Amino acid sequence: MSIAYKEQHVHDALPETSHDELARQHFVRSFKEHLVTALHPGLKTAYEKRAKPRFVAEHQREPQSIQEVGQVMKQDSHYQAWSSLLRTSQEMMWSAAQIPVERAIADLAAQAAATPKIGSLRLDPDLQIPSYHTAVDIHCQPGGYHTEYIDNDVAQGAIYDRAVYIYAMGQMGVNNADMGDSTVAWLKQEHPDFKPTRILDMGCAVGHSTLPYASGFEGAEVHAIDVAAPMLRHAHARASSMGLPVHFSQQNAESTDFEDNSFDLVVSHILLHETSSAAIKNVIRECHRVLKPGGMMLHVETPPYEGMEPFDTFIFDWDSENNNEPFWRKSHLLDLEALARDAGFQSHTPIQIMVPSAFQETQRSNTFQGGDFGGGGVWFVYGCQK
Amino acid sequence: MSIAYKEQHVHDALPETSHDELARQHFVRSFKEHLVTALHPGLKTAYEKRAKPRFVAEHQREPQSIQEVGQVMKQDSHYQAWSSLLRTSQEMMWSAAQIPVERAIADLAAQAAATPKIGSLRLDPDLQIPSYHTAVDIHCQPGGYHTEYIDNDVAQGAIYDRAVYIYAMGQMGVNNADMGDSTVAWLKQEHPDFKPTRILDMGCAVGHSTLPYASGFEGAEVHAIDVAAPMLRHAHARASSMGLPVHFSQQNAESTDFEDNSFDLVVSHILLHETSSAAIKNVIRECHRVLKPGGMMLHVETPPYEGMEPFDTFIFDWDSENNNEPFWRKSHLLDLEALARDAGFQSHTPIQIMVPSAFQETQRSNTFQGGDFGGGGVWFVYGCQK
Amino acid sequence: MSEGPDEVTLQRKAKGKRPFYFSDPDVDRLLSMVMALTGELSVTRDRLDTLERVARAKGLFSASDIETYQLTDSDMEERAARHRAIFKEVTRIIVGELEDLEDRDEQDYRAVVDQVENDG
Amino acid sequence: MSEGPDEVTLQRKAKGKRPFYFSDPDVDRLLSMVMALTGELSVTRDRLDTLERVARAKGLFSASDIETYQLTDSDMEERAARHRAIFKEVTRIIVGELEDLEDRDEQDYRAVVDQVENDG
Repeated sequence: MSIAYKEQHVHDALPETSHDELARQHFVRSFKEHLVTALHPGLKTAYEKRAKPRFVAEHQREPQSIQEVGQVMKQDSHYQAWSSLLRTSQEMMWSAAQIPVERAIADLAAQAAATPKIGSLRLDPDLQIPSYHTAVDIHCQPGGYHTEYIDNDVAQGAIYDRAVYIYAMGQMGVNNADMGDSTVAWLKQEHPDFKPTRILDMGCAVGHSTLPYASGFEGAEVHAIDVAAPMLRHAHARASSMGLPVHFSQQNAESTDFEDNSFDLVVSHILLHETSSAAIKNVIRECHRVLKPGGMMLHVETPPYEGMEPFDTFIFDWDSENNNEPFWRKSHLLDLEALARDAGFQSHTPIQIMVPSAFQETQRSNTFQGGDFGGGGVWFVYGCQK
Repeated sequence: MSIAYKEQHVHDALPETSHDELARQHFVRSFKEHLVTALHPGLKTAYEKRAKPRFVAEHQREPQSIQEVGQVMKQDSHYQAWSSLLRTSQEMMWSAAQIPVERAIADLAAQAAATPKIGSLRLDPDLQIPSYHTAVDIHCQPGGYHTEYIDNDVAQGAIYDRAVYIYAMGQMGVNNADMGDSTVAWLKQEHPDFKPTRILDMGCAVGHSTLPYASGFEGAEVHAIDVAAPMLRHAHARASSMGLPVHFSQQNAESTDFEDNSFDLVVSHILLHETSSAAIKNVIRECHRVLKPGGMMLHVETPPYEGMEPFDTFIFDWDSENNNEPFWRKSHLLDLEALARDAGFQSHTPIQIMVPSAFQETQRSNTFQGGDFGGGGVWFVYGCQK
Repeated sequence: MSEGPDEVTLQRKAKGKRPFYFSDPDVDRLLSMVMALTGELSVTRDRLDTLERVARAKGLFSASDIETYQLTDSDMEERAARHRAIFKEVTRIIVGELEDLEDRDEQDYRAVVDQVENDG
Repeated sequence: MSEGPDEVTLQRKAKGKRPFYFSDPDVDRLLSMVMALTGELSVTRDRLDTLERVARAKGLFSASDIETYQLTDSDMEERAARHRAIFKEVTRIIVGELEDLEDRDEQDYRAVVDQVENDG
């Protein structure tokens, strides 16, 4: 299977890359494509023909859980090679994205600072970075979202921006906007009369999922928060260079300074699985607090494990043990109805649906890497009306 | 030691190769040369200085069999590296030969079908491919001799044609014809009055050993059989493009549809070791049946193990365990006299001789890879007059 | 049998269990990858070689221009920087383990999972 | 935080214990190095590819000149010599061990240390 090639849109906040730096990034993208198309399918074969029979011989029944599949798969040579290569591709991806940023870190900071801005940026140097972001560097980005190397640093943002494109192999569109695009498209189709005038995006990173709301709901006031200053600085320069006004502020989604009942729409994109059991409850409670009555909360994620085959769950769960996503597994096993109800969403039944990717059909290839996002052609949306 | 470079004759039935495809093939050839010249000699050193002393220390005597040499050599780091590399070179050889054929498979089939033909081609879609060809893919050619991917497929033949040249490192001449050339040269020298008018080549593959009989015995009617249709289609196009009429037919050498007493000369080239204990008896019996009284049977092979040093036998036997040649060992240990006698050859003593390679002296380097053919500078010929 | 030429994929692995030679078969696998990589490098060298021959045939430049080209110290500086970049990539995993040792009190990963799963 | 732009070195290893997959973690380390090397080769190929495109754009030569260039057997001789040189380098460690076996009765290294340490 080959995936049509389309390069990322080169907006002003991205670093210049030399010929070889770019070639190194392209190699990682191809490496990931190869893993997805040539090695990933073999996992099922290895399981059915080799690993599962070993389990059955020993236990006279099939594996029934992630742990039981793991018992035999972790000893399988194909799984070992695939995992080692996938982890390596992840490390190479970050490195390839880091190289031009490391070289130009000061210029990037200066350039972001000099970009004429629209919208606004409000940083809080005293904000406590939550321990679920400092314990390990999530999805293996060295330094995580928050690390700063110089004053006015945008490095982690510039790296993340490029790495997301490589990771998704272009399957989230030239601006990595697929999660926002898909949700906006779904909202407009299913709720044509819903016209949010004030929107909040939680855990916005570089704002790649935020911008579709700014362009999709004309005139709406769009806010976006994140705990990481380098993400927000880059996000602000990026949004400004694209002519889209967004109000960025450095806040933890568990507890913001927004007023009660002040938003029509609160969204997040692959935020929930990067929190914790306590934090996710706080986030949903915070959504309820800041939403106007009748307002809508929507969280874009990958699908819960319920009803999945044990093998599929095991593969889908790869990131939880292998890509520094410690809350990945638990977040996919939560009782989402109870989570909403306990946070105060009691008038409406929570939404738990699969939303098709807005990314044009021909570009989609239904390719997942481990369990992580990008190119699946579909997003899981969890939410509730207040 | 360096081997003079000469490229294969590019006849019309070979695929076009891009610059890099050709470079990949050249690399494999050089890889094999390097194994032969730089790593192979060390096997003897490793045996004498390391492996044998270990065996002697334990048993107070030297190893006396393939198995006993193997006991200590298989633990020797040099043998392990050499074997792993040799197996790898074999896999790379097939892959490098496959790449241009895979790309052009439809064109090759069309091109072979369109070649103006001389001689003839008779296929038998109902022929049963013998189990000794389907159990494993002989000498590691993926798909063996017989696999067909499309209608009128010649892929396995085109791959084999090129791979033989790479395997032999050019040591069988620009048309891979050395086995036929050497046998014809020997016949003309030793039996100057023998003028066969009807000749059969059994297990002809792409006819690379067949053509010397067509060109060497002018006016003779030359037949060639093989079980594999893609080999025969390619062989027919190849022979036609070289202007040599051969009558190819898809038949098993154990039982052909040729009349009794109808050939002056029946030959085969490295066929016998790719059969089985039962099949080899049938083949020799079939040779006897189709030969005219006074006619000659000649099988070109590599030398029997009898009288060889245990170490040499072990190395020579490498292909039997490591290159998918399951009958290799047994075929080198047979009582060839009894085999002929039991098949009906009772008037003459069987021939068991070493025949010098017809390939020009300066090009020969006396280099074997494992035990397999090509470049040895000498062929073992087994046969009998009826 | 497949239909169109586009869909034809040849069988690439020979039928028959592959023997392994080293005490750890993963070493055979790595060796195979290293030799394949050596092959691809050789292909690249050959392409560069042909390019040089083409350039000479067209009167542009030749291998001997390359052989006799005098690199300045500052050229060499640039090259050394590239060599460093290559090394950094190739030895990243080894150097990375040291970063862990030097800079961080690394928590056991399982403990991090326990913490985020059970903090609420 | 660092001061000048020259001194900034980004953290290159993600915090969090790296998982290893093979029964011997050194296989993971080697595999990572092999893939990094594959990446650098790919970068080199891409640079050569760009060079060919630049040459074509400038009307000098093109990829098709390379594809159709006819190598003589004597060109191939030179190439085969380079292939040999590459192999010799790549397999040096294997051949080297045999040199020891063949030519020398290698003393235990510890014995040599003892000798030079204690000969006076």
